[in-house]
Amino acid sequence: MKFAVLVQEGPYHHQSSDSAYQFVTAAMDKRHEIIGVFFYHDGVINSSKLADIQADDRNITKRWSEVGEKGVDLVVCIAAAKRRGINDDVLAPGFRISGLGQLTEMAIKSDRLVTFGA
Amino acid sequence: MKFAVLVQEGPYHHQSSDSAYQFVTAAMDKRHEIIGVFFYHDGVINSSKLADIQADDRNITKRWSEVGEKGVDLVVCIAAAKRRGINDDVLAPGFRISGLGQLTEMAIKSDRLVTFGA
Amino acid sequence: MSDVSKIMFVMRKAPYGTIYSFEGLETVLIMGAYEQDVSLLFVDDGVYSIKKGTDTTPLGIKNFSPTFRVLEGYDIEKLYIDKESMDSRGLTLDDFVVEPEVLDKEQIAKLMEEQDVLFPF
Amino acid sequence: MSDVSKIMFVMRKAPYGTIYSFEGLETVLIMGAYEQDVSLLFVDDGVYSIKKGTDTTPLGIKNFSPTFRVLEGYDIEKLYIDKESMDSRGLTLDDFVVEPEVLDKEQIAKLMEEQDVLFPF
Amino acid sequence: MLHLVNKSPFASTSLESCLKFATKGAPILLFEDGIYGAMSGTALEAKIKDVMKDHPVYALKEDLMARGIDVVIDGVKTIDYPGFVELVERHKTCTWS
Amino acid sequence: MLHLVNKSPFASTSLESCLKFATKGAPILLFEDGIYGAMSGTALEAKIKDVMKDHPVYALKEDLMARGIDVVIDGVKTIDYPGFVELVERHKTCTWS
Repeated sequence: MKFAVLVQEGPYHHQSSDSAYQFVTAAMDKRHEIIGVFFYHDGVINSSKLADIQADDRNITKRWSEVGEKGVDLVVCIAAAKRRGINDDVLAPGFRISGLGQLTEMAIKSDRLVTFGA
Repeated sequence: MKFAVLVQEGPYHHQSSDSAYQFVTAAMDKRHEIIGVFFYHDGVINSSKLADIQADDRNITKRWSEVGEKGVDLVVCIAAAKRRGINDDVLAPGFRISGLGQLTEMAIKSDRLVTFGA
Repeated sequence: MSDVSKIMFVMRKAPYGTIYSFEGLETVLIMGAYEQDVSLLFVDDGVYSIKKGTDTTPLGIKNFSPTFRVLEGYDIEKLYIDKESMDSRGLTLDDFVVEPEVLDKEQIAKLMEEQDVLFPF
Repeated sequence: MSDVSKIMFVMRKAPYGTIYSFEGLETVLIMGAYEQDVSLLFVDDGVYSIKKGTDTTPLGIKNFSPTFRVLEGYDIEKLYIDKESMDSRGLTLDDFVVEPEVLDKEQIAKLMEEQDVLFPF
Repeated sequence: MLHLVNKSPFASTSLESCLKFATKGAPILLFEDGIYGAMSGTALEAKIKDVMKDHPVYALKEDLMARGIDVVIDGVKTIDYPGFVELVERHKTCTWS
Repeated sequence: MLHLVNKSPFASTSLESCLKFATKGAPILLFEDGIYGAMSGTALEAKIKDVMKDHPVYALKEDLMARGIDVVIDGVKTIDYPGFVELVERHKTCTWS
């Protein structure tokens, strides 16, 4: 099936991004197509390559970049990103900044859209 | 009196930072000494100079920088900052990154410590 | 699935205390341009999003509640509100900047089941 | 005010779902070095922070609950827990990685009033 | 001790927790989404009136205005940010968020 | 419709809202801090047992493990992330956060 995922919260602060990641990887293992992950609200902070994570913790941004490497579209909402100091200069590999139209497309084209938020 | 303030949430996403700002400026108008504002958890995101705010909205980071210009110590927790991609390169004027020892000092030296969180 | 998706925005959070309601509205305005079957449901503290008489001047925060009025211009005319959420908060239709259709929980449950996508804000 | 401040950490949030509990613990560990009168109070969902048997391996999240055990080594020996919060969650002292003193709400209210600073996490 | 409550009592149990541990006579300030507890005519009005037998209850004016709440429960004192500061001058604070 | 609840029922009214609007037979998945509702022996056990008369209730195994919850209420089904995905294959979702 075609899955899309909406992430509404920032990394580490809330578990939402962790849960979304676990869900996405489990769905990919089951050969579902992930047509996109949309990062909204504080979710945009997941895309910052400036995050400097201790070796004994998971690196949330890097995990998402690895998902992106497998061909999943990681879309960061531009309006939400601007408010939180996220721009192209700080974007980790695999993420792209775009508009809410992309979320609309995901809503229309997916069989399932799952929201992870707080 | 000597006031200290702890901000636990990021800008725009929660009102905590707005409330802390309103409280701090009202306290300064009453001639209280603000010995420091400590930004913890997602509160560290308040310090990013990369935030790009529309003209019809308040600029939260700039407001804090103005408070800093008046001599108030704006301290960003280093451990929390690293997790959220905040470092010296993106720090707006008036903020400094330091450790939780600074929060301890504020707790000890202030007459009142007020927490704004979510 | 038909060419048109049924997309419902479930506004559940109070405005101003957190940004969900405001950024949710931004999403609604964009989706309005895509000619889908878009509706808005106000439940729980989300009913406060359309409260009349908001004045955010002293806080310097953007007053977006009146913006819900423009939805009609975006061809988003399906606005619903949960009766129990209104009642328990002492609110009536006169309190709102728009005039949503008042539904009970059974009607809302049914409406939600009919959607292709639900966006909670 | 005496040279030593009475500082109480009020742990109110569940662990892992949000970071407050973990970053709160980081603060406690730092403040332990400042020779103040530091105490920890577990109330509401904060009581889950010291639940035994946590295993975060499948999630890849840092398992910090056992870290509460090191507090004693930091000279932080005043740990309190709200009886009602434990009881309503079906938890007993056997469920925890540390052994806080069990207090009722009147005792907690009194203790809170005696503090110079309260940090909620 | 001044108790600060910033969560909607319809969405969160923060006010409940605050009430459990607030000593008799301790003031409670409702602000941000907490001010919905101060609104007149809600299902919580009787409860808040009960609370006022033991505690002075304040609601922050700026937050009431931002949310379009004109009428507060009889007995709830509306204060602005300078009033908030004055309360903090007189009391240490505890935040229930 | 699969209902997703990730907030602690002791801190938030999200589960209440979900129950209000979930049609009979609709499954409910408790995850993140939502799993505290699935724990056996709490003050909410009777309520959850009532819920199970109308809804299948699932709890996410990885979140139970992370929080050290070994024993869930009789009738609550423990599933892992692959099981979560299978539920989503069968149902559209509604998130109550």
